[in-house]
Amino acid sequence: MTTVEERLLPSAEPIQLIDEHGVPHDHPQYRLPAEQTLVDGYAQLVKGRRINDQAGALVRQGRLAVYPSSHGQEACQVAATMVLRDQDWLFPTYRDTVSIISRGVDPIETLTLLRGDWHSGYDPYQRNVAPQATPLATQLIHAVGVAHAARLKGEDTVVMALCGDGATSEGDFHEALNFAAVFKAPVVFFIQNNEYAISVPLARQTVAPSLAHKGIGYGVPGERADGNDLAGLLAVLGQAVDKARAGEGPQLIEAHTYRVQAHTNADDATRYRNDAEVAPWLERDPLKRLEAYLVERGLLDEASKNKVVAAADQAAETLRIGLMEEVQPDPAELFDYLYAEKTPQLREQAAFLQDELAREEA
Amino acid sequence: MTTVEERLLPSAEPIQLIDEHGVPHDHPQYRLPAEQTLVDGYAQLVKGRRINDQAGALVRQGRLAVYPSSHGQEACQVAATMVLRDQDWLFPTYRDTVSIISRGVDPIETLTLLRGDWHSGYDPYQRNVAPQATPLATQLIHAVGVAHAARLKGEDTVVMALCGDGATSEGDFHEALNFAAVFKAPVVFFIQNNEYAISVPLARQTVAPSLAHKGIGYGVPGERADGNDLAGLLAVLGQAVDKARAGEGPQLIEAHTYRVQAHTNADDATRYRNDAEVAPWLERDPLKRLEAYLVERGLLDEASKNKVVAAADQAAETLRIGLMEEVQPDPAELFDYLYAEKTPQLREQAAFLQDELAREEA
Amino acid sequence: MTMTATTLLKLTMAQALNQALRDAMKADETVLMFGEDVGALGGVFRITDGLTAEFGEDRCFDTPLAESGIVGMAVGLAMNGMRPVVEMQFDAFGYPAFEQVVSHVAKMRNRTRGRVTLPMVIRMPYAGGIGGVEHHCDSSESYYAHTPGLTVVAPATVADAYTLLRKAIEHPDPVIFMEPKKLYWAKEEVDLSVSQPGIGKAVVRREGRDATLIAYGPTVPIALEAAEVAAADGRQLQVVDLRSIVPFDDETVCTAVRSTGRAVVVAEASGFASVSSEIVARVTERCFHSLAAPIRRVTGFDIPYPPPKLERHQLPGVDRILDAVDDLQWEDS
Amino acid sequence: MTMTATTLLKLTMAQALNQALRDAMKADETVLMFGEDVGALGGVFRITDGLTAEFGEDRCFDTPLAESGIVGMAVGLAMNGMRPVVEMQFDAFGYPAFEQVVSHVAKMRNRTRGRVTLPMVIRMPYAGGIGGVEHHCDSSESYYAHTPGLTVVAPATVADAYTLLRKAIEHPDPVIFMEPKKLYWAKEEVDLSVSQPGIGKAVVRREGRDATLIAYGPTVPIALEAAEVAAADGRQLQVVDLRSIVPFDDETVCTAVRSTGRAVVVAEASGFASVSSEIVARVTERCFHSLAAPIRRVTGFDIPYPPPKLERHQLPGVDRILDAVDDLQWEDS
Ligand SMILES: Cc1ncc(C[n+]2csc(CCOP(=O)(O)OP(=O)(O)O)c2C)c(N)n1
Ligand SMILES: Cc1ncc(C[n+]2csc(CCOP(=O)(O)OP(=O)(O)O)c2C)c(N)n1
Ligand SMILES: [Mg+2]
Ligand SMILES: [Mg+2]
Repeated sequence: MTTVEERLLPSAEPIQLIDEHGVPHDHPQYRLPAEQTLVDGYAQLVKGRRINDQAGALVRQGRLAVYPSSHGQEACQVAATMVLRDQDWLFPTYRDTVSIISRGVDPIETLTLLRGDWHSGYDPYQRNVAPQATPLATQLIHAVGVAHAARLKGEDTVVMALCGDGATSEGDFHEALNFAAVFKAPVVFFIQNNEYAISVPLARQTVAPSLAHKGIGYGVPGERADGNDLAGLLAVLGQAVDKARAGEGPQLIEAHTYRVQAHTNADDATRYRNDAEVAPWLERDPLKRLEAYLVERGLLDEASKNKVVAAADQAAETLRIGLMEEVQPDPAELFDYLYAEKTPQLREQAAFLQDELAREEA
Repeated sequence: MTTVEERLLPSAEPIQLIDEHGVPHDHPQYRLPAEQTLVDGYAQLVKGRRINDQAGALVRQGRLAVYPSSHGQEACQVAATMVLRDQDWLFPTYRDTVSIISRGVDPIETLTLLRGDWHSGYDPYQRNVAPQATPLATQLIHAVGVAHAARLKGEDTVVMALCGDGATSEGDFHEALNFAAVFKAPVVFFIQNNEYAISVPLARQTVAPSLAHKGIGYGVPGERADGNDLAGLLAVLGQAVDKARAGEGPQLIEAHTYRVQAHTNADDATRYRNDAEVAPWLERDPLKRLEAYLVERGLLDEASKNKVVAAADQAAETLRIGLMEEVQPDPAELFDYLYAEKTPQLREQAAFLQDELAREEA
Repeated sequence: MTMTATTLLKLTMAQALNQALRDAMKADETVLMFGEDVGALGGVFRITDGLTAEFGEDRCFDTPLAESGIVGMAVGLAMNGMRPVVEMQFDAFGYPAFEQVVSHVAKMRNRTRGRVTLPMVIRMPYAGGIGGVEHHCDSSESYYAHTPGLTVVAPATVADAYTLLRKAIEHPDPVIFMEPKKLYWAKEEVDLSVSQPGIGKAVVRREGRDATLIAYGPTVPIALEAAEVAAADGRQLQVVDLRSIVPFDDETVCTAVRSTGRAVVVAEASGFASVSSEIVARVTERCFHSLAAPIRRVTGFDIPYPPPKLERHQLPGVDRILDAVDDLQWEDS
Repeated sequence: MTMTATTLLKLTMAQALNQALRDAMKADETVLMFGEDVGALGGVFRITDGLTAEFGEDRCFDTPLAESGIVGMAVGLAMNGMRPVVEMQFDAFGYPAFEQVVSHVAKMRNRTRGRVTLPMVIRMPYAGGIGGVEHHCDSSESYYAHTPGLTVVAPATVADAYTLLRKAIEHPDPVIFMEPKKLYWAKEEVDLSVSQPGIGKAVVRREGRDATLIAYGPTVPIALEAAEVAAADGRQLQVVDLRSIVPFDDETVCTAVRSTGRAVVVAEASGFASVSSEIVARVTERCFHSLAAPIRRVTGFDIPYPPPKLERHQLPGVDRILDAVDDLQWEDS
C-alpha cells in the first residue's frame, strides 16, 4: 500500500469521539470539539428532534402533504450546518429539513414544498441554501458548479452537499465526485448512510467495503464517521471543510446512521424490516449520548436542560402555528416564474385561467 | 490496511510479463501464457495491425465513412477475445474492430457501421458479440444484463465488456459496475486506457491514482496491466475471466496503452499533443516486443514470420476487396426493423417512399 | 354476457396490474420484474405486491437506485432470452434512463436488422391528481411517443390495465406502459378472462353524434363525465379512448371524428409539441373536409406540474372540456 | 444597404458561431464555455476554436466526459453568478443530461419563484445531412420544445447564428441552441453589426401569395430552394423561418398562413408528436377558416435516423416539398 492509498482510503472504523454511553474516546487524528460547541449542538439536536416530531404530527393533521423524517439523523443534519460559515453553501435533500432550519432558514418557508404550497419556499440566496432536491444525486453536481464559480470569483467558499446512501448509486453521484475532483472544487460530499433507500437495504445498494471507499476512485479522500455522534461528526466534517477551504479539493464523508422511522409517513416499514433491527439503533440515539456526556461533564444540568427543551418546544410551537395558517397560493403565479418575461403562449394561457376563475366565481 | 482493501485494490504497478525489449519477468501472481498461445497471439497482433492499416487506407479511398484506429492497442483487443470461450460474450465499442474480427466475426460485416451501410452488420448471436456501442459506457450495463441472464439460466458464461478511459467518467460506467457487483454478475470490465478521449487527456478525465482504483468503490477487485504486453494481458484477463466464471463476481481491469494515431481519420491530433509525446509509445509497440521475445526464444523465425505476415496481408486484402464492392442498402429496409410488425403509420410511410422512388425512376 | 360469481371480480386498477404481472410470471418463467422497492415492499404503489414472495428473489427483485442501470440491465436481459418488466418509481424518475430508452431500447431491433429484439416493458406510474410534490406528477408520454421504435400504451380502465399489461409483456418489442396513478384506486367489476382489444386499437367508450372527445389514460374518465353532463344538456358527445398512443389507431379515431365533424382532444400533459398536437394534426390532415370547426385541445398548460394546492388548475376538468365543446362553432349557438 | 468593406464579411456559420462566443466572452467575463473537446481542439466542429488560447483555461475548458455532469455543473455555475455556455458534442449525446435539463434547467426559476435564475446556453450540433453514423444525426428539438421552461432556438442563416447565439447568451433564462450541423460550412456575406430580430421572432424569408412553407434550422435553405423551383413553374411560395421554436411566433406565422390559405411545414425530425405536429395544430386552430386545404407536413419518417448511405431518403428535399404543395387541393389542378 502506498501513501496515496493511505491518504484517500477511510479509516478502518467510523470515527467516533463519544460512544453510545456518552463516554469520550481519544483519537489520533480528531479532537473533541470545544465544550461550548457541544452545548450549542445539543440544543440544536433537541430542537431538531422536536421539529421532526412536530412535523410528523402535522402530517397526521393534514397540514403537511408528506414528511420524510430525520428522527435519529439529527446529529448529521446539525453537524452539516454547524461547520459552515455564512458564505458557505448547503445543498440539502428532501430529508434535510433539520439541516435547513439549523442553517437559519425560516421553518415555515422550509416546509413550503412538503406543505404543497409551492416547489420551494425560501430564498436560496438568503442563507445560501439550495432548494431541496428530490431527483436523487442531481444536486451534487450543482454543488460542484456553485463551488467552482466561487473559486473563479476568488472566494474561499465551501459547499456542503448532502445525499443518502441510495443516491450514491445514481450516475450523477459519480459525475459529481469526478467533476469536483478534476476541478478541485471545494465541496464536502456528505452521505447520510441511514441503511435504507425507502425499503431497499444498503446491502442491495452496494457491496463496497463502505461508501467512503468510493472516494479513492475519484482521487477524493474518503472518511467515515459514526452518524449518531455529534462530536465525531463535527470533528470530521470540520476538518473536511477546512481542507476544502484550504484548496485541497473535494472531500467525501460517510456518516453511518439509521433511519429510525419509515421513509415518510406514506411508507409502511413493517413490510421490509422488523422491530428487532430498529431496537439497537434506539440505544445509539444521538441525543441520549451527547446528553449523557454533557451531564457527566457537568456541562448540562436539569435547569439548563429545561431551557433547551423549552426553546425546542417554542420552535415546534411556532412551526405548528405557522402551518395551521391556511395559505392558498395564487393560481396566477403558475405562469409567473417560467421565464423573465412571459411568452405569448403563457400570456394566453394565464388569461384563459383568469377568465375561467372569474367565471367560476361569478 | 485490511485484507478487503488488499483484495480489491490493484497492484502498485501495471502487470507486465514481457517488457518493451522483449525480456520476460517473473511475477508472483501471474504466469507467462503457454508458448503456443503467444505464437498464436502474435499472428493475431500482426493481422490486427494490418487491418488497422488497411482500414485507414480505405477511409482515404472513400470506402469507409470513418475509422477509429486501434493501432498500438492491438494487444488489448486480441487479448480480450483470446481469453473467452465460445459461449462467452464480447461487448465492443466503435474502436474495437480488431477485437470483433479476432472473435471470428466476418470482417466485412464488422465494418458495416463504419462503411455507412447500416448501423450494425453482423448477427450478434453468431459469435456472441454485441453491436458496437457508440453512446459511451451505455453498453456496460447491457453486459451486466446479459451476464445476469446467463446465470439465471444456469450457464457459466462470462461477459467481456470493453470501454475507453473517457467512458469511465459517464454515469453508466458507475451504474454498470455497481449493478454487476450487487448481482455478482460474471462480467470482466476491461478499460483500454489509451490516455485520450478524442483530445482530452487522462488528467482531465480523472485524478484517481488509476482507473483500476475505481473497483473498490463497488466492491469489485481492480487490476491494471501493461496494455502493450500481450503476455501480461492474457494472464491478467485470463485470471479475471476465470474468477468471474467461478462465481466470484465482476472484475475490473485497466490496461495502460496509448492511442498512437488520431481519434479517427477526421481528427487532427496535432492540435492537442505533440510528436514528442507519441514517440516513446512507438518504442513500446505491442508487436515489436512480442516479436523480440518469440525470436529470442526461438519460437519465431524468418520463415514463420513470413507466414504470419502473409496471412495478415491476405486478411487485409480480403477486407480491401470486400469493401471495394459497392453495396447499396435497400431503402425499403428503413421501415422493416422497427417493430416485429409494421405500424399502420410505417406502412403508410413505406408506401410513400416506395411511390416516390418509383416516380423518381420513371 | 352472463354474470357468474367465479369470473366477475371487483378490482382496483392497481390490483388488476398486480394480477397481470402475476399471471404473466406464471405463464412464462422468463418474465422478470425489477426496479426500486418492487421486492419486499411491493412497490410504492403496491403494483408488485407479493411477487417476490410468490416467485422468489430471482424473478422479482430490488435493484440499486439507478434508473439508467435498471433500463440498461433490462436491455441486456432481453438480449439474452428474458422478458424483463421494470418499474420507474415515478414518471420523472425515468429521465435518468432517457439515453438508454432513446438510443438503445428504441433502436436495438432496427440497429441489428431484426436480429436482436427487446421484448421488455417499462412501467411508468404517471400523471397527476394525487397531490404529489414536484417531480411526482409528470406526464412524459410525448417524449416516448416521439421516439421511433417505441410502443406506448396507456390504460384507462381496470380491464384494460390487465389486458394491455399482459399484451405488453407478450409483445415482441419494447413497450412504454403509462399507468395513470390517480386511477390506481379506481374500482371496477371486471372479468379478466375476457380479453380486451390489443395494442394499437382505440375504442369508442361512448357513442354520441354531436362531437368527439379523444382521450387516453387519466383523462378518459373525465371525458366520460363531461359527456354525461353534456347529455343532460342535450348534447351527445362521443368518447374515444386511445389506449395505444403508438401505434396510433387512425382508423377508429378518424371514423369517429368524421361521424361527428367536431372534436376535442383531452390530455393531461402540457400541450406544446405533444401527443395532443399530433392528434390534432393527423386528424385534421385526414378529416379536414368533415370538420365543421378546428379541433380543440384541452391539455395541461405549458408549465411545470403545479404544487399540490394548485394542481386542480392544471388538470383537464369537466367544465373546461364542455367550454371547449361549446367553442366548436355550433351554428345554433 | 450600403456595402462597405469594413463591415461585410464572408463567413461560414461555424465561424459566425465562433465569433459570437468570442464577442460574448469579451463583453462579459462571467461567460464561460465548456464541454467535451472544446478546449485545445476547439470542438469537433471547431466552434470554440481559439477560445482557450484567447481567454484562458478558466473561461473555456474541457470537462470529463459526462453530459449530465456538464449540464449540472452549468446549473451550479449559473446559480452562482456565471453565464455558462455548454456544448453537447452531438445532439444524441445530450440524452444523458436529460434529467438535468428537464428536472432542473427548465424548472429552477419556477421552483424558486424567480429567485434563482439560470442564464445558460446548451449548444446542440443537431440534425443530419453530413453522412454521420448512428447517434450523430438526431433531431431532438421536440423533446426540449415540449418541456415548459426552456427556450429553444435554431438559426438557419449565418447572420442569425451570430445574432441568436449572442442573444441566447444574454438571455436571462436557459436556452437550448440547436445548431444545424450541415449548415456549419454554409458561407454568407454578413454584417455582424446589424442585429437580426431577437428570440421569439419568426421572419418571412421569401414572399409569395400561393402557399406558405414553414421551416426552421436545416430545412430553411431547402424550403427556399423549393420556392425557387416553384416560382419557375409559376407558383409563388412564401417561406417562413421560425428561428425560435419556443417562444413561438404565432403572429408572424398565422399572418403568413392567412395570406396564402395553404401551408406546408418542413422539418427534419420524425413527425410524430413533434414540433411540426404543434405547428400544424396551432396554426389550424387559429387559421381554420382561412385554410383552403389541411396543412401538410414534410418531415423525417418515424424511424431512427438512417445510416449514411440511406440518409437522403429521410431528409426533406425539394421534390418532396413540391409534391406536398401540389397536394394542397388547388382548384385549378
Ligand atoms: C432519480 C430518482 N429516482 C427515484 C426517486 C424516488 N425516491 C425518493 S427517495 C428514494 C430513496 C432514497 O434513499 P437514500 O438516498 O438512501 O435517502 P434517504 O431517503 O434514506 O434519506 C427514492 C427511491 C427519486 N426521488 N429520484
Ligand atoms: C455519451 C457520449 N458522449 C459523447 C460521445 C462522443 N465521443 C465519441 S468517442 C469520444 C471519446 C471517447 O474516449 P474513450 O472512452 O477514452 O475511448 P477511445 O476513443 O479513446 O477509445 C467521445 C467524446 C459519445 N460517443 N457518447
Ligand atoms: Mg438512505
Ligand atoms: Mg481513450
